[in-house]
Amino acid sequence: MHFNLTEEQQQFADALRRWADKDYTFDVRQRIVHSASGVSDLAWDTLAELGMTALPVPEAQGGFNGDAVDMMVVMQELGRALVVEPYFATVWGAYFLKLAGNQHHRLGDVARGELKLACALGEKHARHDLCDIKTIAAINGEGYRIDGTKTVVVHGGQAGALIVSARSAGTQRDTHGISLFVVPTDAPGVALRDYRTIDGQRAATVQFSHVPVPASALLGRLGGGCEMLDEAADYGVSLQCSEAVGVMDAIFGTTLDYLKTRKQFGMAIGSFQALQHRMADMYIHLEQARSMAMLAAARMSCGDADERRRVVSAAKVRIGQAAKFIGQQAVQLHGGMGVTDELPAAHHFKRLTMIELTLGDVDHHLARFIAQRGFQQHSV
Amino acid sequence: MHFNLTEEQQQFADALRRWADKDYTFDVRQRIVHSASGVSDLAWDTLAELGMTALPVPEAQGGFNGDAVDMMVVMQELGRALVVEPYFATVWGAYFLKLAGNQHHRLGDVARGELKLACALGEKHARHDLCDIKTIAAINGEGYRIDGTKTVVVHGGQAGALIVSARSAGTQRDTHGISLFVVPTDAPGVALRDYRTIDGQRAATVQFSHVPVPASALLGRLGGGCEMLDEAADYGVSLQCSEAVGVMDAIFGTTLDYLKTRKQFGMAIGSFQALQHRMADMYIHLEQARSMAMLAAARMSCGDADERRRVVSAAKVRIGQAAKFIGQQAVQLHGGMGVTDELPAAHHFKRLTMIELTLGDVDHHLARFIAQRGFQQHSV
Amino acid sequence: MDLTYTAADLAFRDMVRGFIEHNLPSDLQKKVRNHLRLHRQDYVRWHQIVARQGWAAPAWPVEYGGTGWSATQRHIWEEECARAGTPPILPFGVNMVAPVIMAFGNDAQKARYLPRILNCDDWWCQGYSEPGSGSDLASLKTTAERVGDHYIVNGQKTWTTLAQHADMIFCLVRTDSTVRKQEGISFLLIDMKSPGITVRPIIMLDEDHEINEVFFDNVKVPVQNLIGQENKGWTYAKYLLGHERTGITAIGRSKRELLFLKKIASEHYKQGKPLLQDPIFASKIALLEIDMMALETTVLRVITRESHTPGPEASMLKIRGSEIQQQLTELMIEALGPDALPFDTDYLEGKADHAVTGDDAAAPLAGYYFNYRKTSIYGGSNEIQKNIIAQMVLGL
Amino acid sequence: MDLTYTAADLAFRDMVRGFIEHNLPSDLQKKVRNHLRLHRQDYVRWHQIVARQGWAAPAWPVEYGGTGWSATQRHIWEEECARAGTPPILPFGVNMVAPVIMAFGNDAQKARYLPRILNCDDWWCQGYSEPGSGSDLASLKTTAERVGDHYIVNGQKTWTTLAQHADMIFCLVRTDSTVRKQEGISFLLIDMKSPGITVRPIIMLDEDHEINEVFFDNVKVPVQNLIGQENKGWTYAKYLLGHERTGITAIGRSKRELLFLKKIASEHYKQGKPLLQDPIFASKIALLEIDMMALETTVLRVITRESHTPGPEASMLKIRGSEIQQQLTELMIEALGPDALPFDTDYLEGKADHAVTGDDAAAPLAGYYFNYRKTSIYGGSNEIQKNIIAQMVLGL
Repeated sequence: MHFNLTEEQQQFADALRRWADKDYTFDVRQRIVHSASGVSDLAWDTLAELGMTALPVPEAQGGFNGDAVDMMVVMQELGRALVVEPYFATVWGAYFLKLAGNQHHRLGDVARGELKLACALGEKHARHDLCDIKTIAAINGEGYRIDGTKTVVVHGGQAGALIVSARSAGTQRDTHGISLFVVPTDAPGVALRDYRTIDGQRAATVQFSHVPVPASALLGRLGGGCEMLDEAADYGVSLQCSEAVGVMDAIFGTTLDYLKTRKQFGMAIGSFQALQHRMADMYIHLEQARSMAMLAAARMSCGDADERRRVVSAAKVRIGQAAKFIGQQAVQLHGGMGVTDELPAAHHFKRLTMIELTLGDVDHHLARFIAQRGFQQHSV
Repeated sequence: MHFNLTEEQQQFADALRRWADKDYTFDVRQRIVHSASGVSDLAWDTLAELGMTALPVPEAQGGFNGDAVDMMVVMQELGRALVVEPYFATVWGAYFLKLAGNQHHRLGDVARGELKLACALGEKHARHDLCDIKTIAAINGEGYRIDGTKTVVVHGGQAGALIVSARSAGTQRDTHGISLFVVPTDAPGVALRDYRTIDGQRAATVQFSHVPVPASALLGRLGGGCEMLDEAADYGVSLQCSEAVGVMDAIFGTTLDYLKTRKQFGMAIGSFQALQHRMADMYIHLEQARSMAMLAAARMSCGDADERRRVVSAAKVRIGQAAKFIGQQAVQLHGGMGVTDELPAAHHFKRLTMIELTLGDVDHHLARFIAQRGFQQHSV
Repeated sequence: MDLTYTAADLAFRDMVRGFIEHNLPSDLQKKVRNHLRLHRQDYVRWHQIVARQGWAAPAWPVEYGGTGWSATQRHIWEEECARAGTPPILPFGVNMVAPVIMAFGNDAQKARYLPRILNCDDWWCQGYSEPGSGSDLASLKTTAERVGDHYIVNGQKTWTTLAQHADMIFCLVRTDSTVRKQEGISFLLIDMKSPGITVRPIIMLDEDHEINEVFFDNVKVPVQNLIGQENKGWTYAKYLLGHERTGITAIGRSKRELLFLKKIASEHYKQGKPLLQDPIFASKIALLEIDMMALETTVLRVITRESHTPGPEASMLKIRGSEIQQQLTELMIEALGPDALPFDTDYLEGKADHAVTGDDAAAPLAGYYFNYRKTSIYGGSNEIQKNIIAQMVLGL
Repeated sequence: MDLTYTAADLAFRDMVRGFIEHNLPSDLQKKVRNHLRLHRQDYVRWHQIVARQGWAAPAWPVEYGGTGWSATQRHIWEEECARAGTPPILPFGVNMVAPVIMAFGNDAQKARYLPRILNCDDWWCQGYSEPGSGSDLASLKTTAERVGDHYIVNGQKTWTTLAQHADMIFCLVRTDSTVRKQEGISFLLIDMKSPGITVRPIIMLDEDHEINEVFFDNVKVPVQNLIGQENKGWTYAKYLLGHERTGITAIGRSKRELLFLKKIASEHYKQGKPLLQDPIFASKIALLEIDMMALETTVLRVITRESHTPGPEASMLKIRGSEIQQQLTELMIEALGPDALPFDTDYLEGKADHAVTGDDAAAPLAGYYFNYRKTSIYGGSNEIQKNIIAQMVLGL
């Protein structure tokens, strides 16, 4: 048992850190956020050049076959720098394609940075429940026809193709009868309405009106999408946990600096015991969160689905708590400056808050943790 | 609208405070707790002389017809001094007799201090649910025959008569079919096992084996005990809330004194900002708790059962939170001394904790609050 | 102890409730209830409707245009305004500079400013904070040098709420730097149109423009704009801090927002059930509702006692009031889940009729949550309030 | 990163688990698992069973009787002991005075004391705290005056855990009061049977006798009982504080107690359903279980790194470990509800076979809750730990 990174992992981290410090500074990031497209082609190309798009793709499709621990290292750095490029959406989408096993050319495109993906899974009123689906996939000749509306599809407007969940059987909240498809965003009948999110990203409402898709677009087994959703959601959560740790690292660091430099009543505010203890509490939250991100990444590939679900949900819970405490307190400790748009801390706080509200919040994952086998067990 | 006490209420409070300061000091109280009987006849007689046993009894039965606000004043003082006499049990029992309306002679005995009561309501496995009853009251000639076991009957061993809930119809958790009786503790078939409680009081397991009771022992309507239980429980809760405020007042005061006198690193520990803020948090809890105890006492007699339930449960919730915070932090701020048997603070803490665990804890009353009409209402 | 309103109080409540129902423009009410951004004219419009009724400054002495209402009646009025969803009567004129002018201003100042404040002819803002002086207000650096009939003001104020709309600013300025920091401060009224004043927006983390930096570059201020005596400004500022501040709890507004939260929670789901029926989410709402009952009762305890100005306990009310406001917004976005993400400033500013997602109720809430982190920072941070409780109430 | 045990580690785990299964007396196990009070002989009995196996001091150098186990193996051993419910090997000898003797004692001291510690021939207690010196340890006042071949010790120690059983006490004493308070302290070993020593029980709030005051009235201590140099005792005490302290989290024990809590929660009801199935109570347990996963992983991060002694992060482990232990007991009594009230010291002391109520599982729990408030106070209060984090880790 050990917690060390490999040399390659450390190199990836260092490369990303150097790039962000030089070319993806806070000012650059703010310009990208307020630009018309909300993303940067240049940044994307650089990420591809650094091997980031190839990292999660299997070697057979030109990738480096990186696992969740490799991705942890990357996501922490992207979180630290508040990168708003459609990287997470693409990597998450690629995981569905990997699980499906029949999308080699698309994975190759992803590896080369030529295809961006987004996951069109959520629906209005479903909130955190990915299996609460009204979108319909009807049989249509050899293929299918999709009708429905997906909401808050992060980076949907920037993607070349979408992972779409739809109901091929069953009723709205059944776990059976869910099927997954990959659908190009320029397919006839796909309408996207792109908008900003409050944490500086992009998302879209995606409407599917009689969208015809071929049989080859089906990911996995017809009607068997629920398990794939479950595993892929865990992968996504694990990545978001790592991103959150990067964000917390950054906001913790700037807050600590602020406490050491900001003076009130003639002394650094960091000399006030009440603030010292607050900062100690933040430190403890951060380290507990870091442990859980590591554990979740490690358990993603442990081969035991029960254990994976249990640990990933636990991680999202613990990190959600840490994110709320650290985010709110970092802003509080910055005083008036903390509630302005001018400081990175405010943007770290916004991103942390939105991570908590996506892919299942604390209560969602707490309920999932409780529902796993083993929670009810109490033989001493 | 005003929050002032009447002159009489203030006189009751002052009389109790003088008595406790002089004759029911911490040392005296500890001797009583560790005595064989666990209570003091002398203290009881004094309470009766001071009019405390007459206070809640209707004038027609020789009492002062005091309402919940009058009792609030008394219970706060008894809480402050950690009085372990069977006063609350008796007053609570008397409330049942008042509601029943057919127990005039017993109420007269209570007023004169000649009859102590206890409420034998709870059963093993029922936890906080007073309507979860296995004890049976079967028809027995003109009267009834009671069989069953009541647990943690506070001051059951010191009482002359018990208020007993039993099932005359229905199954274990039905709200209908519950009947209430008053049963002398020396009735044939009543077996009490008396023991100490960890907060210095007495309680008993009470077993009823074929206990015959006459028709006149029935309180209220046969099978209609649930509503009476509900109202009387609110009365009991309101009194316990007031007691808890008295306890918190006392422990808050001694903790504040300790912070001002105890020195570490050459200065009073109350000069450390982290402890100052903790104390400020305790102060806020205390004042919020005080407000809720007042509101609950005032609403006990407002004539609107919905409003009474809502406010009394809210008070138990808010006071439960305050009691836990203030109790735990008072001990923490006392350092090592706080966890010894020697300081009153430890005993205040124990009493606060046990108040929270009786007559419904925070979660019980939170669920009850949510279940009341009005919670689901949201027209803006 | 009698915790019910008298019949007279209830009649008063019905009367003011009727006034609001008949006079509050529905477009303003809709903006307030739906958390849209208010513009200058929105504030002024409501203020002047109330002023025409003679109620714009209920707490003022009757001679200056107050109502003569009891503290309970003022509480009822505030509660009814909050319940209906009126725009606020901004405090900078009515509650902040006016009491200082009444107590320490001369007759000319009273005659000039008080009627204009009452009718909202002047929009006032507050020039206290400076970049270097957050909680340590007395360390301010903006100077006012007496030159003939004028002061020449130089320096910078910050966190100046809605200064972009302001006609006047009341400032603490340093008129003597040779003495203890509290003793060289004066209280000046300054026309915002004076040459040399520059207002720079500070954009909040929800991209709203509600605060500013105000720069003073050799701004000439007539000496008749000095309140009271030179170098006594700190005394006047402290007088203000001690003034009636139970309104700071915003309990009335929070009660309206609780209903809004419940509405949101009845329209968003967990495991197929509305959140309002989910035991865990309902518990969070209920705990907050109970906290609000406790706070409201505490406020009533303060305002119904004979000297109905809270002393240092105002700090407790501020802490609880701000925490409750923050928790309300926190539960709102928790109820939304992913629906909290979309951000549409056009809709918030009233430039679009509907939010880009079509969900008008949800659109403002994440911004509302982020913006309201300010409530535990402004008006003396909650940490400062705890210092005050420890020192002034507890004697630590 | 590889967060699984190696096959060798797993084999080691099976081996020690097997040893415990075969050697832990069932009456001891029952006492520990059911939270009954342990007597002197209970501790000694288990210690000597383990000592016969050669495992009583796994972390010691092999030359003194250590096992040579890796940090991971030592963690596994502790975890297995906690899981099974063995009495603890008390730290005062093995983990506290022994490392000081090894590092700073002379050969005679090592030869005399270490084997007796290993075999629990001597029961040790710790004489650090004094009535006036809680968190400010260095302000201690007990004096040791050199007279010929002896020190004459006068003063008082307090919070001395299990001193009523002790054969020896290691003390910090003041040997020079003319210098800075840290510089006049010496480290003395004192025989508890020496004339002039009085032990007075301090009864805990659960009426248990586990701590004491120890009074020294002209106690003669031979100079050969001085560890290292006179006036260097503070250095030795600090060395000890920096010593391996991950065990302080008690995470293994907490894992066993979590199962106990779940058992209690499956046997107590809310609205007719076991608490373990109540969404709200289950959530509280789950949050705690998750906190324990996070803490356990954090402990593993510390012990598997090359220098596997935690530095100032030990403070974090102490804070989280103590809070979790307290929350476990808090949820236990919450699950009991009114069943927490009955108090039966005869049962707790083993003088009665069953509790007066017949509910043996419930009987010790309220006392356990109250007693465990100590965990956030002793070993450096959690406030002191936060000071340490702020200063040593964060540089504030």
